[in-house]
Amino acid sequence: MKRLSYFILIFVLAILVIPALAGAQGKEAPNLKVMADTVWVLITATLVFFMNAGFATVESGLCRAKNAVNILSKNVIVFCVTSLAFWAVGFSLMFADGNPFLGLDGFFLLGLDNSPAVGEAYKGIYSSLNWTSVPLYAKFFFQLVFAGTAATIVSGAVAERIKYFSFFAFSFLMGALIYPIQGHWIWGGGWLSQLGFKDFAGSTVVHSIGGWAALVGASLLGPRLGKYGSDGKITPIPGHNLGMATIGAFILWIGWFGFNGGSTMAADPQPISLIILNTNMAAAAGGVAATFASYLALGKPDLSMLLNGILAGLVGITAGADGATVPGSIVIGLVAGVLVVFSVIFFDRIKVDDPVGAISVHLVNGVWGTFAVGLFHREVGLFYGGGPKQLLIQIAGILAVAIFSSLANLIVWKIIRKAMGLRVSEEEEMEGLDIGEHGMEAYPDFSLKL
Amino acid sequence: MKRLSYFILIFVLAILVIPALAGAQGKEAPNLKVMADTVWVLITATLVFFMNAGFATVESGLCRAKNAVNILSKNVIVFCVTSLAFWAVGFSLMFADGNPFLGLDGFFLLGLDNSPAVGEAYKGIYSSLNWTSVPLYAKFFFQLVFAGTAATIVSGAVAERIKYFSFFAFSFLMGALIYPIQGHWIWGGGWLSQLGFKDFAGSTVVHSIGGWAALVGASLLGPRLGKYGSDGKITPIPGHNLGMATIGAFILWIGWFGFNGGSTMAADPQPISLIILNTNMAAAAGGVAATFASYLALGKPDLSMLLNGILAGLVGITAGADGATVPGSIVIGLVAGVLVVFSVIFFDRIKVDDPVGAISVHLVNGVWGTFAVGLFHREVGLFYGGGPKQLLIQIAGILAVAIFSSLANLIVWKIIRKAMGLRVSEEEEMEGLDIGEHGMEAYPDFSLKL
Amino acid sequence: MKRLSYFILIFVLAILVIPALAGAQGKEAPNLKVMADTVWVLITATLVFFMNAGFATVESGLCRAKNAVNILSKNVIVFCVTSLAFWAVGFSLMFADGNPFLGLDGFFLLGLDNSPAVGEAYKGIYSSLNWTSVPLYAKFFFQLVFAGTAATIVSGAVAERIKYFSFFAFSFLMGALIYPIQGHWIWGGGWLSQLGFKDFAGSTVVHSIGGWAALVGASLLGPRLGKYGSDGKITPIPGHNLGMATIGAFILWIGWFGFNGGSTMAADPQPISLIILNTNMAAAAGGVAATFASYLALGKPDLSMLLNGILAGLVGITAGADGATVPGSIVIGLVAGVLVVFSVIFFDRIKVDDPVGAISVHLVNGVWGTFAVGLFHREVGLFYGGGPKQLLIQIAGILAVAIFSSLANLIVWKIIRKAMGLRVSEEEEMEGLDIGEHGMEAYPDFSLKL
Amino acid sequence: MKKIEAIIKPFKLDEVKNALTKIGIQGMTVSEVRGFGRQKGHTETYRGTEYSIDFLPKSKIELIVIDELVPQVIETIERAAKTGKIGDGKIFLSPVDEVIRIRTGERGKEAI
Amino acid sequence: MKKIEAIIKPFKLDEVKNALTKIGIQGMTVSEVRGFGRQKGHTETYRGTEYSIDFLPKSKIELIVIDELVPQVIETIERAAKTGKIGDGKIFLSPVDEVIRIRTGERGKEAI
Amino acid sequence: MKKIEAIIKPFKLDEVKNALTKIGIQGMTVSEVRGFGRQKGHTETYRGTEYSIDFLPKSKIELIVIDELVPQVIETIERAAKTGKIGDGKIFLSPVDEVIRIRTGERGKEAI
Ligand SMILES: Nc1ncnc2c1ncn2[C@@H]1O[C@H](COP(=O)(O)OP(=O)(O)O)[C@@H](O)[C@H]1O
Ligand SMILES: Nc1ncnc2c1ncn2[C@@H]1O[C@H](COP(=O)(O)OP(=O)(O)O)[C@@H](O)[C@H]1O
Ligand SMILES: Nc1ncnc2c1ncn2[C@@H]1O[C@H](COP(=O)(O)OP(=O)(O)O)[C@@H](O)[C@H]1O
Repeated sequence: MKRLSYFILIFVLAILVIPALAGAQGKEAPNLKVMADTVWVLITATLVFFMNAGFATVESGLCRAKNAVNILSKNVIVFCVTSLAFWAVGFSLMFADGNPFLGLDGFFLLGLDNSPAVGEAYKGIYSSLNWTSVPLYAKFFFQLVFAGTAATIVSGAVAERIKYFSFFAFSFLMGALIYPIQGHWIWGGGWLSQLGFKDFAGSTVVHSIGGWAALVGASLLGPRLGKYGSDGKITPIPGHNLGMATIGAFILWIGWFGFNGGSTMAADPQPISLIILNTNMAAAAGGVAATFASYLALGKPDLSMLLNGILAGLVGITAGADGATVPGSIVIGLVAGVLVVFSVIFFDRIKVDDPVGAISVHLVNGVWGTFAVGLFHREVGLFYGGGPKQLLIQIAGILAVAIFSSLANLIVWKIIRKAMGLRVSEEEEMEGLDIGEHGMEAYPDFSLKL
Repeated sequence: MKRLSYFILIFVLAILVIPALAGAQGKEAPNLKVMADTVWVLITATLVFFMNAGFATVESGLCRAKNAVNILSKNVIVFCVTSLAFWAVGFSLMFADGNPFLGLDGFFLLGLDNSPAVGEAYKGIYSSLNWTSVPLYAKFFFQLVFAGTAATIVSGAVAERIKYFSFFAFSFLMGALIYPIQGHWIWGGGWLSQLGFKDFAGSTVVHSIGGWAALVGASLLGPRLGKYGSDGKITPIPGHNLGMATIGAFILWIGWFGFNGGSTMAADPQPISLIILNTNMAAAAGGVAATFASYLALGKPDLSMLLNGILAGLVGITAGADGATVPGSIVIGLVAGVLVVFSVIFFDRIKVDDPVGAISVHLVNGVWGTFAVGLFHREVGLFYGGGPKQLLIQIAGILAVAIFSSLANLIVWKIIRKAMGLRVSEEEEMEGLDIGEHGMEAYPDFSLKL
Repeated sequence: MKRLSYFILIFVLAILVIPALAGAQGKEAPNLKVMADTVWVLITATLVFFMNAGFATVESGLCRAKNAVNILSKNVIVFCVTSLAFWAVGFSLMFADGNPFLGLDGFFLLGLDNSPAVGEAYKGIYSSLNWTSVPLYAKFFFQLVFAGTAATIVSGAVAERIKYFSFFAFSFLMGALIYPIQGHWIWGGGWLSQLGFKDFAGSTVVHSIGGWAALVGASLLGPRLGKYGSDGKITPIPGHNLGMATIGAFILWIGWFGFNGGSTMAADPQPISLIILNTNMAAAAGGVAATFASYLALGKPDLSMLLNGILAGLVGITAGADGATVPGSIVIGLVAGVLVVFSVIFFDRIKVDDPVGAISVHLVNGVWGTFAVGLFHREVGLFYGGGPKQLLIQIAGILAVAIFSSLANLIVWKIIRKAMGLRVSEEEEMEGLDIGEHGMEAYPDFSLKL
Repeated sequence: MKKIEAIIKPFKLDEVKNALTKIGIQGMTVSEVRGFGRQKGHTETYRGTEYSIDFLPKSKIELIVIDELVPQVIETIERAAKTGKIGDGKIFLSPVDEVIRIRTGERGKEAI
Repeated sequence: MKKIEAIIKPFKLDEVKNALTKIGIQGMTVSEVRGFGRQKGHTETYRGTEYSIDFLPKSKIELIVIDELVPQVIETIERAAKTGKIGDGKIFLSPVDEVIRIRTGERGKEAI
Repeated sequence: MKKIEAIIKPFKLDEVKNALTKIGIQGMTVSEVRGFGRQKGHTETYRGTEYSIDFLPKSKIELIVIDELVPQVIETIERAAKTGKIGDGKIFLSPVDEVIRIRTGERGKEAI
């Protein structure tokens, strides 16, 4: 708590001493391309923002009623916290000029910038974003909703047992440090981008990075009470509201049109049409594949797997939505839909308890999507005669993020564990975190089976 | 199941042998009108896509808790399946060059096309869409979300008793054949369009066609167990979650702004403003009319009727949203709101069991909306001095679709019944399809009354 | 009821005698700025429309299960009714030429108008909107969704005890008279706007005006049965579904991007980017502040307070989203988040029973946001060297609205009370309004604790 | 006076209620319960793991009747609730010492 | 020892609980039930068809008391639960042979 | 025959059920109840006002057994349900006159 109050304090101070900048940017004659691009970027950013509602509903729907308030609270606060963290620190570390490993300027969004000027005309310190002709605040907002997504991925994997304020602290550090540093390597002009690593809309940057944090967090926390019997038997803990989970999956799906479609940061007709179509086809293919995979492997078509399959397809196409063909996207989605089913089963077997499948969806398919660029990119992909070079670069990027993420998350989670503890008491977990952490119930008028 | 695996197989093969096409379309200097049109079409398509979430929530909300997983699964998978079916076959049958009855070229979206070139400049095989200046993939995606809507309409009417994979198969055939063939007649340059039939955004193409499939399906399936007593008494089966149903109606309403607004496939300021306003006013009028109709006829303002009234107004204005005036739209909506109430009661009386009112909303008001064009079109409508000609053409179209749809659906449903069966066992129906078809419950933490 | 039928009658007559106008506006050569502006306005209006779903879910989630159908019905019908009322009367009173107190022309949207012509080129009777280059119908639709918001705010504060048709009648009068008259003063070229009063997107016009109506309504109705013991003890009445409430808060948040972002009614890149970012940062800050305020003051982080904190931040930034800097917006949000927590407690203490916190969110923070313009406006704000002048003007506006609103609402609510009664019977309230007013249950399959 | 408790299949509730009403029963109390018995539950699968649901939804009817009515009531419930398939449920009979109607304070037979 | 079961109107639950606490009762168990009785249910309409809901929500209180307390407890429940309107509910009294407190293994009066 | 009612902590239900199955019990009926007892409820806060929730969720197991089994069943429940912390719950024993299996019409011991 002290640590947090301290951050808050700094914020408030920062705010009070900061001069008024916003008005500085003068009014120009209407540049119609800039208008169209900005409309596109802001609307797609709004769609990405909406994914927060999708995560909140998917995750709370797939957990138990007694923890619903807690999960919802986490999914709401995580974006609030990331907004402040990414504004204060993250955006600069990620996109400001600096070295191949870190941006080092323009904190609190106060760096020099003459956007929407582009290319040579751009004069400012966020040069890694000088290719898009939208105002700085539009760039920031679009990047912010991505940072929020990376942070919120973690929430589901650590659900039903993590302390509320520990998660709050982690969210802050995720948005301020872990996400932006690695983001800098890939999207901020850092060493991986110089190497030629391709990750169009963030299969690695957003989803794998979020997924690694989820994996480390879930492993350190250990499984929920009662999930694994002493005899090693797995006791499923069914989600309490599959209607909410389904609403959430649809919201994520539409959010993804913004996620991938907006990542051009320009309203270029041909690319955005292709990207949105690819996104849709991979999702659809993922859903169909997961249905059949769960039908064949498990006997019945599991709705939660169908939803996970769609999300897996979406994560899988994210890195290559601009480079894949439509049939290629369908194949990427089909593989993702099968992968996610077996990945969920796999992590359950090795006793990493991930209530909502976040690791299988975001990490496993984030890796798959990044890898798939090396296969399916219609210019440099192996299957299209591009040779193995891109594939090797993709693997390098995957490994780099794997190593850094594991370490960084281990350190950060352990510090938080030391400072504030990670897991609620057994009693609280049994009674439900809603009463323990928040003193309230999600469904007080309903008779529940506990 | 075999049939399905077979289709899947063909897909996968098709995908692997298809050359990379997507990149073929070169990069042009930014054409600002194309930019604005594409942004408009993609965003409105995204709104239409969102209607899937609306259908899922309205339909599951108006059914029982024990079937919620099944209904949600159906509403999710139907769009996945339609995506693949419409990509492989449907779009070509509907929009490719061919004869007045069928398009016959360019399957798997592989036909020649130089969009966004328009009119004379257009060189390609999807000439029926050569009037809109957006890239092919944007055209396809916009049309795909419409096909998905037609298919998903059926889901509600056959709910709580149809086998999951039988519905899966029907969805495929709806998206691949039934919808696109008739769509070709009206929107694909076929014989009805040559006759002068007007259906701006699809009161007939989407809603009536979906509604006919729903009517035939619901009739063949027969009513749910317990709905009609041996003495002919109707036992209402109330929906289990009116909160979800309401969320769904709102989502459908906003989706409709995309549905009608985007059907210009161009960001023309005057028309899109009028269309969106007309859409809203008809919906509002439908809601008010249904409230009073249910209040006066039934004694109390029934929320499910209010929601149906809004949807009825939306379906009703769909054909004429471009041609009606604002007051005209209000009248169309008022009539729709009254119609839907009495239609729901009527179908209940004749023992066609439609748990969510899909037939009354989509078929009855699809017909009404199509008919209303002949009355309210501000150039050719009867009430605006246009004489009866348009009205007669509209009636011709309504009848043509009625005849073809009845037959086609009868055949398709019967084939599926033969091949895989249509209805779950009595025991499964009583216990709920969630356990029978999916082996899971929607609300495992809640005490339910069964 | 009679009164209402009467209004309906007038509508229908109006509709039938109205000549077809819509087609009058000819087709021009594509003006690309008008295209972009119209796309922006229509899409942001759609987002604002979506707020209806947000209000419906927040409000029903924060009330009891036995009243859910009633609250949902109110939140659906209120927008239907406002659509008709604002079309027939409200828009004219608000935006048509007239005197400083009232617009007096162009009812039923039938006034002369040559939009999208702007400035001098504009010839028409809605001159107060001659600054935006979009078609009249786009202007109307955007303003309509704002009017709907003002009306729907009331719903939550009077929930769980008001008669359905009395609320229906109030909604009509709100959309036809109370909202537009005061709106004219500020946005329709009336006396407050001439004075220099600044309310960019409606902290006062929409939120305070809605909030005053809520305060007067809730006070006249009195608290819900059982809320305050005879000994003055407060018995909390917890909301029945915090999942729905959270979905609602997210929907409102994204709706607000349209609310503030669209209020430029033009797709100007710099302003809309700043506005949307400011909106987001104030919301995030409000959420964080409310979390800590409720944690420190009440012991635990209350989810309903977190949600209210976000909404408070959004209401707070509404008046100044164009004029504040990013850090300024954060401060405005932080204050709002703290304010709302203590305001909720305050109104509870003085026994104004507001089940959802509408008064604290919309009225208190509407006032705060309006006031904050005088402090934080980067040109004329006190903190930015602008002196106290603007602040005094803001206070004048706040007071004017306070006085007029109190009186107008008192009169209107009392007339309705006289004519149709305001509150349901004690028995009905105890059993729940769903059965009493609508004859149905929201969750018939679930075992409820009553 | 006796208390008759019947655990039955939920979808038989309406039929049983109607049958009881027909023989003149004017009051009963029903609750949702979960039954464990010879009728095995079903298997559900959740995210790849099968598990068995041992408890099945049942409805419990409780009614207090005067001694004379006991055989008729039991027979009526038996007939209406029977499907002949496993899991039809049980009827338990137990003694009751006194019954009071809260509204009037009546006791004994009058209170039923 | 006796078991007292009271079926009451749900909104009276808190009042009854408080009244019982005041006379020294330290334990009871409550469940949500549905009652069928002389108090008729209400009519609901759903999509054009009326139907009657015969079962009304009630709360059932069960408590075990020593024989000496029976009259006082009954009287307390009667007083607190009574509105005088139809549907106030019933109290049933029945014998109990033994009570055991799981935590300590105590039996009989000690266990109540 | 006797009726054994046990009010236990909900998370102990599976353990108790398994223990009972092990000693050969083949049937029981369970319901969700709310308990008021020495174990105090918890305080919740809602929008600035604290309030106490006096009723805690409990599970109630009802089972009818033949007289000879009573001690063993009680002992089994006691063992499986015990945590030693307050609120572990109670077991009530009461007489039953008759049991009928609806499916077959069997009565008495055969019907259990
Ligand atoms: N000994 C018992 N005590 C209490 N309830 C029982 C007992 N045996 C069965 N039941 C209840 O009766 C229901 C039906 O019993 P079951 O053995 O499944 O079938 P059947 O009634 O056909 O013998 C069970 O689900 C359970 O609720
Ligand atoms: N014979 C009975 N056996 C069990 N429960 C009964 C019996 N009669 C009434 N009840 C319960 O008591 C409740 C109230 O009874 P009712 O006849 O409606 O009114 P009153 O208590 O005023 O006579 C019913 O809803 C039902 O739950
Ligand atoms: N006299 C009683 N009659 C009925 N139920 C009781 C009685 N006393 C306790 N209970 C039930 O037993 C549960 C546990 O009792 P409690 O006094 O909290 O702890 P313990 O069982 O450890 O003594 C209570 O929640 C209540 O459901």
